[in-house]
Amino acid sequence: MPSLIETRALTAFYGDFQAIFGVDIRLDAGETVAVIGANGAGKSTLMRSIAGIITNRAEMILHRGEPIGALAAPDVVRRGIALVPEGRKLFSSLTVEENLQVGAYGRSVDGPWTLDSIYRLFPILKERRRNPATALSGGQQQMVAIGRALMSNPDILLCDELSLGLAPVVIKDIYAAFSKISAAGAAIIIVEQDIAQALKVADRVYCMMEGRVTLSGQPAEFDRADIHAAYFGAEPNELH
Amino acid sequence: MTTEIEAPAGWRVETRTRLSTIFAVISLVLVLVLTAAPFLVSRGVIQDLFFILTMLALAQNWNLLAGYAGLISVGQQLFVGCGAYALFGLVILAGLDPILAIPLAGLFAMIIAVPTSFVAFRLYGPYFAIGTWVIAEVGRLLFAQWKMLGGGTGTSLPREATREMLGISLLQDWFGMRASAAADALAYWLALALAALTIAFVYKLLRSKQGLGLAAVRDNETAARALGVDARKLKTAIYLLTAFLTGIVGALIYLQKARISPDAAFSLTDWTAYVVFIVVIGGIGTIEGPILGVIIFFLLQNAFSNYGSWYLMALGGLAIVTMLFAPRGLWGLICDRTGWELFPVRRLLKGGPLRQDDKGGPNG
Amino acid sequence: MPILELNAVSKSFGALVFAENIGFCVEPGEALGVIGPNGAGKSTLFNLISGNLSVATGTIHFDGRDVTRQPPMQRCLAGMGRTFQIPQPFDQLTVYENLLVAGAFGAQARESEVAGLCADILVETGLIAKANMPAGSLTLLERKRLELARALATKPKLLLLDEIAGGLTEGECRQLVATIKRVHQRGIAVIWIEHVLHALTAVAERILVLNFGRVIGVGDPETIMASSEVREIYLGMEV
Amino acid sequence: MSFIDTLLQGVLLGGLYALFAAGLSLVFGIMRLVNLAHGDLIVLAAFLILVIVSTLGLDPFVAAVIAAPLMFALGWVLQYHLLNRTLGKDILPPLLVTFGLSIVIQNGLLEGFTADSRRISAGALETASVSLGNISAGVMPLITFASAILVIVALNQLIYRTALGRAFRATSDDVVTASLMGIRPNSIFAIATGLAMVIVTIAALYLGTRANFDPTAGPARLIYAFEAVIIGGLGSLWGTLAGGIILGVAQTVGAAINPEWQILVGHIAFLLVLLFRPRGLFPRAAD
Amino acid sequence: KDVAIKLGYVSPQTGPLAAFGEADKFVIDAFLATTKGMGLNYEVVVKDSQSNPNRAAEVAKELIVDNEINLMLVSSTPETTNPVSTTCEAEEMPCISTVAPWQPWFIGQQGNPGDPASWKPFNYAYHFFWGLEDIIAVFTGMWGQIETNKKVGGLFPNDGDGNAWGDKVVGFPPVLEKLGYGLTDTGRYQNLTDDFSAQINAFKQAGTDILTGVMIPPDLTTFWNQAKQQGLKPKIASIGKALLFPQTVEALGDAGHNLSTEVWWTPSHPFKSSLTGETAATVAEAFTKATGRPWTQPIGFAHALFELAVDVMKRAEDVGDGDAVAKAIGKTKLDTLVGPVAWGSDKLPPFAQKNIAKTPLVGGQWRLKSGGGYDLVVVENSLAPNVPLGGKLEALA
Ligand SMILES: Nc1ncnc2c1ncn2[C@@H]1O[C@H](COP(=O)(O)OP(=O)(O)OP(=O)(O)O)[C@@H](O)[C@H]1O
Ligand SMILES: Nc1ncnc2c1ncn2[C@@H]1O[C@H](COP(=O)(O)OP(=O)(O)OP(=O)(O)O)[C@@H](O)[C@H]1O
Ligand SMILES: [Mg+2]
Ligand SMILES: [Mg+2]
Repeated sequence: MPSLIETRALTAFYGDFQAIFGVDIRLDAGETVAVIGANGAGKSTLMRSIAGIITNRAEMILHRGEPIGALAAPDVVRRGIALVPEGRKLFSSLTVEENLQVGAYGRSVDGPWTLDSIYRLFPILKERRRNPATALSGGQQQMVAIGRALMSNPDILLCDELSLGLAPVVIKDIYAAFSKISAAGAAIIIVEQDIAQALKVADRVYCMMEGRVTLSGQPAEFDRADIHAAYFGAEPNELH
Repeated sequence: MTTEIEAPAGWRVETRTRLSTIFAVISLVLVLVLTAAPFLVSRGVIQDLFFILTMLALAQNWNLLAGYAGLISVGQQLFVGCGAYALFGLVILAGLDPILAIPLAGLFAMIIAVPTSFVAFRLYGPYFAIGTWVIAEVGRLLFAQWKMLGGGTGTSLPREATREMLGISLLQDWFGMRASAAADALAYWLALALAALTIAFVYKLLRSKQGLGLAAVRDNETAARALGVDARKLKTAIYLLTAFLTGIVGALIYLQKARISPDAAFSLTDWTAYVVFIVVIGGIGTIEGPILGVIIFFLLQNAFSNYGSWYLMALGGLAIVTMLFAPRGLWGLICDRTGWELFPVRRLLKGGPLRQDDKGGPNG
Repeated sequence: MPILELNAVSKSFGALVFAENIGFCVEPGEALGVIGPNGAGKSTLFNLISGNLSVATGTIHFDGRDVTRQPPMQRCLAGMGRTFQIPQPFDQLTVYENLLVAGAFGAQARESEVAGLCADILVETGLIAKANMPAGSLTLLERKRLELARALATKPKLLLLDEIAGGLTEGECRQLVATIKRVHQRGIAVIWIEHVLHALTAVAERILVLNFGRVIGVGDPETIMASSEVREIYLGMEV
Repeated sequence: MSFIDTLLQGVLLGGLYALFAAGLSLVFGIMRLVNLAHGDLIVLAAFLILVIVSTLGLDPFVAAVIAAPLMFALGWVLQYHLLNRTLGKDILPPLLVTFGLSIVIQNGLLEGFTADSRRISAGALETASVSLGNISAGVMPLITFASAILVIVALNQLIYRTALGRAFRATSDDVVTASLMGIRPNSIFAIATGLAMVIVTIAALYLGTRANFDPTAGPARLIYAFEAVIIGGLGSLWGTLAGGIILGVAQTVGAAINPEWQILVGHIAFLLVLLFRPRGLFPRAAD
Repeated sequence: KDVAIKLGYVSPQTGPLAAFGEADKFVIDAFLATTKGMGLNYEVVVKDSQSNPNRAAEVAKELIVDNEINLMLVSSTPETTNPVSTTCEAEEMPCISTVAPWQPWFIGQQGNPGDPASWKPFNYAYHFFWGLEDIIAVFTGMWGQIETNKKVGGLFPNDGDGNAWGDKVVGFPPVLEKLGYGLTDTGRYQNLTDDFSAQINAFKQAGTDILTGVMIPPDLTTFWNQAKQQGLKPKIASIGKALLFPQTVEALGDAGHNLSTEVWWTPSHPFKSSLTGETAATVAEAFTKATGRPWTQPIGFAHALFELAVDVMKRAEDVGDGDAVAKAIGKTKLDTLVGPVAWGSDKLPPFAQKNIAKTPLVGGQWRLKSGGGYDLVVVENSLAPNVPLGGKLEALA
C-alpha cells in the first residue's frame, strides 16, 4: 500500500533562490512525523510545498500514490491535507467562530471534528467565540489555527512551528491535544524547533539542513551529537 | 566631493556609483544645452520642451509624495489650480508683474495646504486618496464662486500683462525676439529651472537623514514612530513643499495658457491622472522614472493625439499593460537588466571586519 | 531613582480588563523578566509603557519624568527602545538602512555619527551578512533579530523585548542570551517578555508574573519558579 | 413643510447614491480595490439596458433582468483575468489599472454610441408621483430607494450569513491562508466583482431613467459613490446607505439655502464626518 | 502662387460636447472639394479640443507655432472658443470664432468680468454669433404669444453660459424687469446636479408660469422629471442649449413636446452659401445623405466659418501677415449660409462693436410628430422676419 504522503526528490524555489534540494520524506497512516532543523533549513518550505502554496512538478509529491505536486492549495485541501501555517495567520475580520467555520469551506466531510468537538478540545475558544480573532492572545490564536485546520477533518495535518510563542502550559495542552487528534485518525507532520518536545511525540524524525534531509529515523536511534551534526553539518560551532 | 560617509572600525557607507558620477556630469551639460535652446531651436520645440518640463516638475512632485512618502494623493490638481488662480488674482486684481506673482502663487498654494493637510492626514491609504480628491473638488467649487475672476466661466490674462512682463523688453532689445517668443522663452527658462531644481532637491532630500526617515514612514508608520521618527512632521513638511512647488508649476502653466477656468485649472485628468500615468509608466519611487515617463507620454501624445478617442483608449490600455507586466515601470525593467542607478540613494555598507564568503553581504 | 515606574496603571478594551492596577519599578541597569500565560496582557503592558496604547488610569514615569501622556516617539527619544512581537521592518529599506533610521532618529544623531555603531550592532546580532538586503526578504526569525538590532541602534536606556527567543535553535538561543547579557552589562535596563524560560532566567535578575492583567508576583527567578501559583497557571504542573 | 420636503428629497437622492456606491463598497470592502472605472461601468450597463430595450422592445425593468447576468459575466472576467493581478498591499496598481479601464470604456462607448446623450424611457412611471400630505414624492425615486435597501439587505445576508460571505471576508484578509481553507481566491474575487456588476446594473437602470447619460457621464458621480462608501466605513454596507443619505440630505439642504452651495455642502459634510471619524461611521473592528 | 493657405480649425470632436463637432468632417471635406474646384489652394489643419479647455489652448498654440497657420477658426461653446481666442490674441494670430453667445465669449475673456470699465477690445480675435439681448428678445417674444402671469423661473448654472444669462447687467434679469416679468432666480447651480427640489420648491412658491434657463441635457432631464413628479406645471418652458439637438429632445420621451428653445439655423433659413451658392436646405440634405444623421444647427455655422475664411483671405493684402488678415476680417461684409456677417455694427455696445458680428436668431418649439420623433417649428421671428414661421407658440399640456 502506498504511503499517505511521499515526496520524491522534491525541489522548491523562491524566484531564483532554491530553498530545497531533493528531499525525500514519507508519512504513513496513523504516524506522527517530526521535521526539525535550524532556521532557514527549509522546513516551512517543505510544508508549503506539500500544502500546495508552492507548486512543483506533479510527480514530486505523491498522495496515496497519486501525483499531487502540481495541485494548488485549494485542491490539496480537498484531498484531506490541512496545514496550520507558521505564524497562525488568522483572518482578522472574522470572529473566532467564523475562523473555525471557514476551515470547512473547501472540504466539509463528516468526521470527528466539528465546532463542538473543537470547543471541547480548547474550551477557552468557546468563551471568546464572538470576538474578532485578532483580539486573542498568541496562544489562543494558535488554538484557533489548529482548530481551523481540523475543521476540514483532514487525514493529514501539517503543523508548522506550533509552540512558537506559547506559554509552557499551553504547549503542554496543545501537545496533549495531539494525542487526541492522532487518535481521531489523522496522520501528522510537525515542524518544531523545540527538539525535546518533537522527539517526545514523534514516531519518526527527519532532520533538515540547508534544504536537504541530513538525518532520519526513530527518535530512540539518535543522541545529541547526531542531531548536532545533522543541524550544523559539523561540530557545533559558535559564530562569535 | 567625497562619496562616502567615513565610519569607524573600517566600515564604509557608499551611496554613489561610478555611473552616477558620470551621469551627474552629463546632466549638467544637458542643463546647459537646454538653457541655450531658445536660441537654437524653433518656438514649436520650445513649447514642447515647456510642456515636458512642467509635466516633469509635476511628476517629480507627485513621485516625491507617492513614491517616497507613501502619500497617494489624487488631489494635486488643487495646488495647480490654487497656484494658477493666485497668479491670475495677483496679476489682474493686484496688478503685480507675473514673474513676481509666480513665487507668491506657490506660497498661496502652500498656505492652502496647511488646513488641507490637517484633514488629509487623518486619513490613510485609499481614504487619503479619495479624501484629497474631494478636497480638490471643494477647491474647484469654491474658486468657481469667485465672481471677480469669472466664477465658473473663468477669465483671461490681459495681453499687456504677459507682453510687459519683467525681462521681456530686455530679451527683445538684446536678441531681437518678438514679444510672444520672448514670453515663451522666459516661461521656458522658468520651467527648466524649476524642473532641474526640483530634481536636485528631491535627490538631495532622499540622501539626507530626513529622506531616510521618510522612506521608513512610507514602509511602516507605526514602527517609524516607535523609533523616534516624527512621521507627522515629516509628512506635513513634504506635503507643504510639494504644494508649494506644484503651485508654482500651476502658475507657470497658466501664465503660458493665459486663460483659466475652474474646470480646467482643477482638472483631475490633466493635472493628476496624467501625472500619475507618467510616474507609473516610468517607474514610481525613482527619480529616473518620471523623466522617462514624461518623454514617453509626450511622444505618445505627439504621435497619436489626432486619433481622438482611439488615442485615449491606447493610453488607457498602456496604463493597464504597464501595471500588469512592468509594475515597477520602464525604469524598473531597465534597472533589472542593467543594474543602472543614475540617482543612487541606497546606503550600502562596505568593508569592515567581515567574513569574505558571506553571500549578499557587504562584500558579496 | 528608578528608570521606569508604573503606578496603578489600568487599561480595558470594552468590558474586558487587560491591565489592572499594575505598579512596579525597574532600576537603571536592571534586567526584569516578564512571564504569564498567553493572553495575560504582557504585550499590552509593553504597549502601555511604550505609548502605543494610552493608559486609562495611573501614571508612568520614565527616567524621572512623567511620560503618561507622551506619544511613542517622545518616549523613544527619551531612551526607550522596543521590539514588536510581530516584527515591523521597513520592507523596502536594506537591513542596514533600517538600523540607520533607528540610529539617526531614535538616538538623535547625524547619520555619519551612527554609521559605525549600526554596523557593529549588525555584527553583534548576526545580521551582518544580510546588511545590504531589503528587509522585506528576511525570514521571520531574521526579522525578530532585526527588531532587536533596531531597538539597540536607538541607544536606549531601557530595552523592551517582546518574545524574541521563540523558534531559535539551542545554539542560536545561547548566542541571543549572550548578546542580551552584553547589552545589559553596558548598563542598559532590560524588560524581557519570554516564554523560553531557560533563556529568560539566564538573564533576568527579577521576574514579574502577569495573569489576567494583574501582577501576581515579582521576585528573583528561583522564588518565582518555585511558587506554586506560577507552577500551576504558567508551567502547568499539578501542585 | 418645505423643510420636510427637502429632507425627503435628500433621503431619496441618498438612495440613488447608495445604489451607485453599494457595488463599490462590496469590492472595496473585500479587495481594497479602489475602482475608478465604477462610474463608467454603470454607464456601460446603462447602454446595455438601452440596447436591449431598443432592440427587443422590452420594458426597462425586464431588460435589466437580462442585462444583470451579462454584467455579472463581464465583472467575473474582468476581475479574474485583469484586476486580480493588481491586488496587493499597494493601492496604486488597481488605481492605475482601473483608471486605464475607465478611459478605455469611455472612449470605446464613444466610438460605439457617439457622444449623443441617451435615456432609458420608463414611460409613465417617470413622472408619476404619490402625495404624502402636501408634499409629493416621485414614484421612481421611491422605487430607487426601496431597491437600495433591498440590495443592501441582500448583500448583508450574503456576507454575514453564508459560507460564501465568510470566504469573501477571509480571502480579503489573507489570500494565501484562504487558499489553505480550500477557497479559490481568484474565483472568489471574480464572484464578488460579478455581484458588484449586478448591483451596477440596478444602479444603471435608475441612472438611465432619471437623467440623460452619455459615454462620459460616469466619472461625475463616482466621487459621490466613494464618499458614501467612506462615510459609512470600510466594509459596512448599512454604513454605505447611511453615507448616501448623509450626502443626499446635505446636498438638498445646501441647495435649499442656496443652490450655489448644493454640491459643495455635500463634499463638506463628507470632510466633516472624516474629520471626526477618520475611519467612517461604522468601521470594521480590524483593518 | 502655389503655397497653400493654411487654416487652423479647433472644435470639440470628442468628449461631452462632441455633438457640436459632429458635422465638422462633412463641412471640411466639402470645403476642400469646393475650393479645389475653384482653383484655390487651401489646407485645413483640424484639431480636437476633446471638450477640454486645457487641451483647446494647447492645440491652438500648436497650430500657431508648429503648423504656422495663417488664420484660426474655432467653434462651439466657450469651453473651446475662449481658450483658443485668448491664445490667438496673445500670439497675434487672426482668429474667427463662432457658436457661443457673444457675451460669454467677449466678457469671459476679460481679466475682470465684473468691471465693465476694464474691458478692452481685441486686435486679432473676432466672433460672430448672436447675443443675450437677442435670446431675451426671442424668448419674451414667444412668451408674449400666450396668456401667462408673467412670473418666470430661471435656471442658470455656474458656467460660461449660465453666468452670462443670469448676469445682473448684461443678462436676463434687467431686461425681464423692464418688460414687466417677475424673475425667480435661485442662484447658480453646479452642472450635473442630481436634485432640483430646491428650485422646484421656489418656483412653486412663486407660482411661476414660465421656465427659462440654459442647461446641459442631463440636467434638463433630471429637472424636468422632478418638476413633473413634484407637481410643478408651467405653461411655457424655454430652455437654451439643452434642446439644440434632436437626440436630446428625443431622450426626454413624450415629455419633450412643446418645449421651446432658441434657433440659430434651420434648413428653412432663407440664406445661401457665398462659396457654393447652395441653400440651407441643400446643405442640410447633403449632410443627412452623407452621414445618415439628422441635420443639426452647428452645420450652418461651421460652413459659414469657412466661407468667411475664403472671403477674408481673398481680401487680405498679405495672407502671411497677421495684421493684414486681422484688418481684412474687421472689414468683412458677407452674406453667408447663416445670414449677413459684418463686424463694426453700431447696434452693439461700444466696447463690443469692433470684435462682434451678429447673426439672426429665432425661436422654435419642438413638436412630437405623429409617427414618432420631433420637429422643430419656428414660432417667433421678430428679429429675423425673413425666416418663415411654422406656427404659433402652444402652451405645455
Ligand atoms: N518568501 C520567500 N522568499 C525568498 N526566500 C525565502 C522565502 N521564504 C523563505 N525563504 C528562504 O528559503 C530558505 C528556507 O526557508 P524556510 O522558511 O523553509 O526555513 P525554515 O526551516 O522553516 O526556517 P525557520 O525555522 O526559520 O522557520 C531560507 O533560506 C529562506 O531565507
Ligand atoms: N485591540 C484589542 N481589542 C480587544 N482585545 C485585545 C486587543 N488587543 C489585545 N486584546 C486582548 O488583550 C489580552 C492580552 O493580550 P496580549 O497580547 O497583551 O497578551 P500577551 O500576554 O502578550 O500574550 P502572548 O504571550 O500570547 O503574546 C488578550 O486576551 C487579547 O485578547
Ligand atoms: Mg519555518
Ligand atoms: Mg504578547
